[in-house]
Amino acid sequence: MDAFIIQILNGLDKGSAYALIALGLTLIFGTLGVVNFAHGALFMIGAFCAVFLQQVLSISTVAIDETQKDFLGNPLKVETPYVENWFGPELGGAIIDWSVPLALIFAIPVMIAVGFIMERGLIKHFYKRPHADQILVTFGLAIVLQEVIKYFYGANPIPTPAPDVFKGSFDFGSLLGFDPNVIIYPYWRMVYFGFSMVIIAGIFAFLQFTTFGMVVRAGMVDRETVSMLGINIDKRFTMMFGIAAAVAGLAGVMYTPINPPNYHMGMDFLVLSFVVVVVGGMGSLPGAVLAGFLLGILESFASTTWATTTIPGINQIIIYLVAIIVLLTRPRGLMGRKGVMED
Amino acid sequence: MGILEVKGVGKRFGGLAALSEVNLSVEENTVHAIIGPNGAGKSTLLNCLVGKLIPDTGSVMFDGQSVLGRKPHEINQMGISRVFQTPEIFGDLTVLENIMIPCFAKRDGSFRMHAFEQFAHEKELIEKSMAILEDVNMADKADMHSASMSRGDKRRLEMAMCLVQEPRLLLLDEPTAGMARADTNNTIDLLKEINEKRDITMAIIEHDMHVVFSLAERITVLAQGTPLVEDTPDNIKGNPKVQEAYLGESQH
Amino acid sequence: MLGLNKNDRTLLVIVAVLALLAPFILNPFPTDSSLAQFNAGYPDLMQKFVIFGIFAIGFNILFGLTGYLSFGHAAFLGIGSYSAVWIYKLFTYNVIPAMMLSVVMAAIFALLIGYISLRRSGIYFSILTLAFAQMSFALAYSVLSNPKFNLTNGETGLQVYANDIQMFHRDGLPDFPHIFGLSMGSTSKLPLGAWEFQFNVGYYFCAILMILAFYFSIRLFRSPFGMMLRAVKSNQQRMNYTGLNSRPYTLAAFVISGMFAGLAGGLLAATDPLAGAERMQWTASGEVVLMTILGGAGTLIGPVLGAGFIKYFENIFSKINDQVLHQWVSFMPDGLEDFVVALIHPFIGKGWHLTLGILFMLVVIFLPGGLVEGGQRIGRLFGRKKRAEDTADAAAKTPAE
Amino acid sequence: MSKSDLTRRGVMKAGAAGLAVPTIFTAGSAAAYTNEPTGGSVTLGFNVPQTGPYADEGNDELLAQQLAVEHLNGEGDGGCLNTFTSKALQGNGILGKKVEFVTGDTQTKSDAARASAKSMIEKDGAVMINGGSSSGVAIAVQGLCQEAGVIFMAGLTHSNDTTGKDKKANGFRHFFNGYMSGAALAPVLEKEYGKDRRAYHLTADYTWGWTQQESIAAATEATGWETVNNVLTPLASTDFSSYIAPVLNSGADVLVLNHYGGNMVNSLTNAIQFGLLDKEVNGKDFKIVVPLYSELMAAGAGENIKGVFGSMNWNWQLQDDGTKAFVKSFGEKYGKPPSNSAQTCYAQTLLYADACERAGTFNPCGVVEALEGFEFDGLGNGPTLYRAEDHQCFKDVLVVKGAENPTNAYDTLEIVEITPRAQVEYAPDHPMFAGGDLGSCNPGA
Repeated sequence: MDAFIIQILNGLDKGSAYALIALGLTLIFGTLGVVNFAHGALFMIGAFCAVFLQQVLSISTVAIDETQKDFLGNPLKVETPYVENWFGPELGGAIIDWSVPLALIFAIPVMIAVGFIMERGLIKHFYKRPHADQILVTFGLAIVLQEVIKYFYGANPIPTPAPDVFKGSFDFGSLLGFDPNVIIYPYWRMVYFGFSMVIIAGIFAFLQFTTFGMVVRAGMVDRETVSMLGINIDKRFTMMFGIAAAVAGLAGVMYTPINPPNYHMGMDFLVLSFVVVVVGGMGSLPGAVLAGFLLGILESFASTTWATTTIPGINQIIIYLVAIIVLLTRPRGLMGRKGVMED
Repeated sequence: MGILEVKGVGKRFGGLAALSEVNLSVEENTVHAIIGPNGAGKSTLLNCLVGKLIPDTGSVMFDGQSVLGRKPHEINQMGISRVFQTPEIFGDLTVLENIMIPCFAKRDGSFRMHAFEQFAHEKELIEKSMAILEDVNMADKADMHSASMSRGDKRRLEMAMCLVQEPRLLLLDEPTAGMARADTNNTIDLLKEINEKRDITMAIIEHDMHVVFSLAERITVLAQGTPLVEDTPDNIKGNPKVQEAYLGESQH
Repeated sequence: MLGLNKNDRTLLVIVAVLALLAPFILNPFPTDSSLAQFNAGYPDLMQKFVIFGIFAIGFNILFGLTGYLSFGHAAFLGIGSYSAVWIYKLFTYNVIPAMMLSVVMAAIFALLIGYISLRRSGIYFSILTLAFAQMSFALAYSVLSNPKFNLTNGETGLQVYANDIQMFHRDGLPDFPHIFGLSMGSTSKLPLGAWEFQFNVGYYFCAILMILAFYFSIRLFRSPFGMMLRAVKSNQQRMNYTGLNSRPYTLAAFVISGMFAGLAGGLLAATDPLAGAERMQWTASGEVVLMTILGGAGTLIGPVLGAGFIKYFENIFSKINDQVLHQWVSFMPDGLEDFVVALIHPFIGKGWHLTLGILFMLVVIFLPGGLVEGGQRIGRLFGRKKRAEDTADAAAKTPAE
Repeated sequence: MSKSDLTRRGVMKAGAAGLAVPTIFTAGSAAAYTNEPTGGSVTLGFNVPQTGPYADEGNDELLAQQLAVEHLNGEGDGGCLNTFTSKALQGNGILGKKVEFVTGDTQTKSDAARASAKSMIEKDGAVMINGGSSSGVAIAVQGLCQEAGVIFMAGLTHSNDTTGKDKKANGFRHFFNGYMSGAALAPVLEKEYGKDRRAYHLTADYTWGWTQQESIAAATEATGWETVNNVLTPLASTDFSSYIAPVLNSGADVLVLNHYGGNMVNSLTNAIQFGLLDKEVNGKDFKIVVPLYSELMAAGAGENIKGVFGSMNWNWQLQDDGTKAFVKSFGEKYGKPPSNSAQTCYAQTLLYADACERAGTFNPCGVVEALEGFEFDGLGNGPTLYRAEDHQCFKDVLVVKGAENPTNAYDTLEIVEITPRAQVEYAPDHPMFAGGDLGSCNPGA
C-alpha cells in the first residue's frame, strides 16, 4: 500500500512535466498544424533562463584577500555578489536563494518573444509544407538552439537549487497513519505538481472562457470557416505559439531544481513528449494532459522492484509498450479527433 | 433479378437512423438514379454498397454474391467502380499512369509483387489506356501531371480510370456537382455514350434534376433514410409525394 | 541493356564509376598539403559513404515512394549487425553467410514490425515504428546483455572473442571478416607523386553491393510495383476503390527497405566486426531520415548524396581543430588571424553539430527538394540550356516514371 | 571448445592480417608496422568526446593532451618532464621527431568513436590513440587498435572489463577500476560509518554499472555490510525519484549510487531532494556513497555532494611534486585546475612517449615491451606499476568526499585518504577480471 502511494506521487510528478510539455506541443499542433521538434529546445531554453538569472544575480565584485591562496598559490579573489552589496547580505542572499521562482517572471517575456520570433521568422513559412519538412526544419532549429546554449554554458549540468525553504521532504505517511519516513515526498516536487496544475487549469480556462480562446478553439476545429468570418485567425495563432513556448519555458524553469539543467535536456524529453502527445491523441489538449499523467504513473510503477523482477527491463520499455498498445486499440490515441495527421 | 439487390438495409449512427429498410434493385444495363433531399441518406447508402460502411441490417447482393463485410478493394474486384463527388485521382502521377493503375488492378488482382517488371514493357496496357484517353479526349494530356489539371479534366480522368476497368456496375456520386452548365451537358453526353457503347450498368446519386431526367431509366427517391418510390422518370415527375419531399426541403 | 532506359543507364554508370573510382576522387589534395584535411578517400569513411548510401536507398523505397515516415529503421540496421557478428562468433568470418543472415533477420523483424505498424498511417505509424526501435535499443543496451543470456554484449558492443566457437574457422584464414580468405581490412596503397591512394577490399565489397542496390532501386522505381507505391502516397482511398489492396504493397516496401537496412547493418559489421547498440537508437533512425530528405526524398540519387553529405560532415568537420585552423590562416597578420579563427571556431571541431543544424535548416528552407533540387537549380543557372533541360527533365521524371 | 584452439587463436592474433598490405602497390616500401613515421614528425591521435553530454570532460582531456604535446616538444615549462623518474624524454619530441596530433570526436558512442579512431589511423597516420570517457568506448576502440596495430591508451574507463575480459595487448589503462574503488572505499566507509550497515544500490543498467556494483558490494560485504537491494536504472533515466522513493522504506541506511555523469548528477540531486541525508534509519544517520567521482560531476551536483564519499584516480590538491608541476603548468595555461581524466590523458601521453624513447622505436610491440612491468614515479600518482599480465596500472587510489565549505569552484572535493597501492592490488586471474585473453602485441602491417 505504501509503495503504491509512493509511486502514485512519483507518477503525478513525472506526469506533470510530461503533461506540460505535451500541452504546449499540442497547442502548437492543434492550432498551427505544425509538428514542432524544437519544443524540447524551448523547455531547455526556459531552464537556462533560470541559470542565466542565477548567474546574473551572482555577478560579483572582486576583492583580493592576501591571507588566502587559490589553487595556484596566488592570493585568493573574494567575490561578493552585487545584489548583496546593494540590498545587504540578508535580502541580497534571499534574492539569490529565490532565483528560480524569480526566473519565472523573467522567463515569461523571454519565452513569448522566442515563440514569436520562431513563429514569424520560421514556422510561418512551413504551414503549407509537408510534415516531414516541418520535422526536419524544427529538428535543425533544435540542434542549433542547443548548440548555442552549449557554446555559452558548456555540456556539464549546472546546479540551480530551489530556495532553502523548499529543501527536504514532507512526510506524507505520517498524515495517513504510516510510520515515519515510509512515504516522504520532496517539497519542491509538490510545488512543481501544484504549479503544473495551475498552468494547465489556466490554459484550459483561457481557452474556455475568453473570446480569444473561443476563437482559437473554433480555429482548431475548422480554420477556414473561422477566417471566413473575417477574424484574423493567424494573428491569434501566433499568440498561441508564444503561449505554448511560454508554457514549455516555465515548465523548464521550474524543473531546474529537480534535475540540474544541461544543454541536452530538451532532446531527452523530445521523443517522450511526442509519444505522450500521440498516445493522448494528436490535437487533443485534455488527451495530452491525461496521457502525460498516465504515462508518468505507469513509468513509476514499472520501475518498482516488483515490476522489474517480474518482467526484466519493463522500466525501459513501458512507455513504448503502452504507446503501441494504445495506438493499436485506439487508432487515434486516447482522445484524438478523426482525420488529424493521418495523411 | 437485378445485378445489384439491396434488401432491408438499415444503418444507425448512435441514436440517429441514417437508413432504414432500404430496398433497391438495379437492373443490368440500365442507368438507375438515386435522388433525394439533403440528409436523405444517399451517401450513406452508397458507402454501404462499396464497403466503406457496413450496414446494421439487411443484405447487399451484387450479381448473386454478398458484398457485406468485404473491403473496398475486394468489392471493386467484383466489378463495382466508384466515381467520387470530388474527383479522387492520383495527383502525383501522370495522366497515363493514373489510367495504368486500374489496368494493373484489373489484370493482376489486388496485389502483385511486380517489382522487376518494367512499366515501359506493358505495351498492351499502355495501348488500352491510350484508347480510353482518346475516348475521353485526353490523349494529348497523357504525360501531364494530373494534379495540375482543371477540375473538369480530373473528373473525366476519374471516369476514364473507372471505365478502363470495364466494371459491371459504375457508381457515380454527384458526377456533375459544381460544374458549369456546358460541362454538365458534356458529362451527360459522355455518360450516355458510355452506357450505350459499353453496356455498363450505372447507379447515379444526383442532385441536379436535369442530369437525372436526361440519363436515368429508373429512379429511386430516398427521403429520411428510406425509399419513397421507385419508378420511371416520367412517373416520378408527376408524383406528388416526391414533390412534397423536395418542396419540404426547399422551404428550409 | 539491363532493362533501363537511356537516362537511367547513364545515371547508373555515373554512380558506378564514381563508386569504383572513389579512392581517387575523394582524395584530391596531396597528402602533406594543409587541405588534406578535406580528403575523404580513406577506407573507413568511404565504407561509411556506401553503407549509409545503401541504408538511405532502402529507406527511400519506403519513405520516398509510399510516404510512410518510419522513425525506427535503425532497428533493422542494428539487427543486421548483430546477426552478422553472431555468424562470426558461431561459424565463420566469411562475410557471405553473415550478410545473408543479416538480410534475412532484418526481413523477419521488418515483417513483424511492419505488419503491426502499418495498421496505422501518418504520425501514428511514425510513433509506432519509433516505439519498436526504442524498445529494441533499450533491450539490446541492457536487458539482452545480462550475463545469463548475453545476446548483445550491451554497452561494449557484440564482438568476437578468442574463445568463441567459430565452427568453420580454419588456420590460414584472416582473423577478420573476409571474403573467401581475402580480408575485408586489407588495403593496398598506391603512392603517386604527392598523393597516396588507398584501395580497400571492404570498401569495394560494399561499393559493389551499393551499385547493385542502386540498380535494384532504379528497377523498382520504374516497375509497376514502384508505381503502385507512389499511388499509395498519392491517394490511398482511390487506390482501394480501384481494387488494389494497399496494405501488402506498403508491407512489401517496408520489408524491402528493412532488408536494405539489414544489409547495411551487416556491412557495418563486415568492415568492422563490432555491433553496438547505439546504432539502434532513435537518433540513428533520425539520421537516415535526414539523409534522405536532405538529398531529396523520392529521387533516385538523392539519398546517396544525403548519406555522403552527412557522413562527410560527421567525419571531416569534427576533426578540424583550432590548431588546424591556425595553419590555414597563418598567412594573415596575427591580429586578423586570431579574429578569423575566433569567428570560425564555434562552427568547426566540437561545434560541427551547430554547422550541421544550420545547414539542415538552410537546405529545408530553400531547397525543399533537397540537394537534388539544388543541383538542378545550379544546372539551370549556368545556362547550359539544352543540357540543363535534359537533366532537369530526367530528374523531374525520376520520381515519376 | 577445445583448449588447443584457444592457443591457436592466441598465436594467430600476432599475425592477424587486419590491415595487411600486399607489396604490389607499395613497391617495397612496406612499413614494419602500421603508420611508421617516416618524416620529421610523429602523429598522435586524441580521441575524446567533443559533442554529447561528456563534451566538457573530453575538452579537459584535450587540453591536457595539447599540454603534453607542448612539453614533449620542449615548449612551455616542461611540466612533469622535470619530475618524471624516467629521464628518457629530452623535450625534443619523441625519438627526435616533432610531435603532432589530430583530434576526433567519440560522441561517447562506440560506433562514432571507432569511426573517428579509424579515420585518425587510416587517414592521418596516427601511431597511437589516447583518451575517451566511457568504458564502452574504451573497449570498442581498444579492440580496433588491436586489429589495426596501433597503441591504445584508454582515457577515463572504470569498468573492470577494460583490463579484464576485454583486455588487449595493444591497450593500456592508466585509470583505476571498479575493483580498486571498492578496495579503497570499503575500509574508509567501515571506519566512518561502522561495520553494521545496510546498503541499497542503484546501478546504471549497463556493463560498467554492473562491474562497479559487483566490486563495491563485494568489498563492503567483506567488512560486514549487508546489501539490501540492487536496483538497475535505465541509462536514459533523467528522473530517479521512483527509484529513490522506496529506499528509506527498505530498511537500508546507506545508498550507493553506481552512476556516472549525468545519471549521477541527477540521482544524487534527487536523493538529496528527498532529504535522505537528514533522515535516521536503524538508529543511524542515513548516508550516500558515490563510488566514482569526477570533478565535473561534482560541479554539476553542486552543494548536494557535501559530505558524500567517493573515490578518484587523482586530484589536483595532492601535494607530491608531479602533481604540483602538472597543476602549475595546466593552471597557468588554462586558468583552472585539471580534472582527473585530464591528468590521466596527460600522464598517458608522456608515458607513451617515454616508452618509445626507451624502446627506440614507435613499433607497438616495442612500446608494449617497454611499458609492460614499467615502474615509475613523478607523474602525480606516486609510485606506479604498469602490470604486464593485464596492462592495468597500479597506483594509489584516492578516497574523497564533498567538501563542507568549499572556498572556490574547484575545491568542491577534499581528499580523505590516499589508499596505498598494496591495498588495491589483486591477482591477474581474479574472478572479476577473468575470461579475457590479452593476446600478443600486433604491429599491424
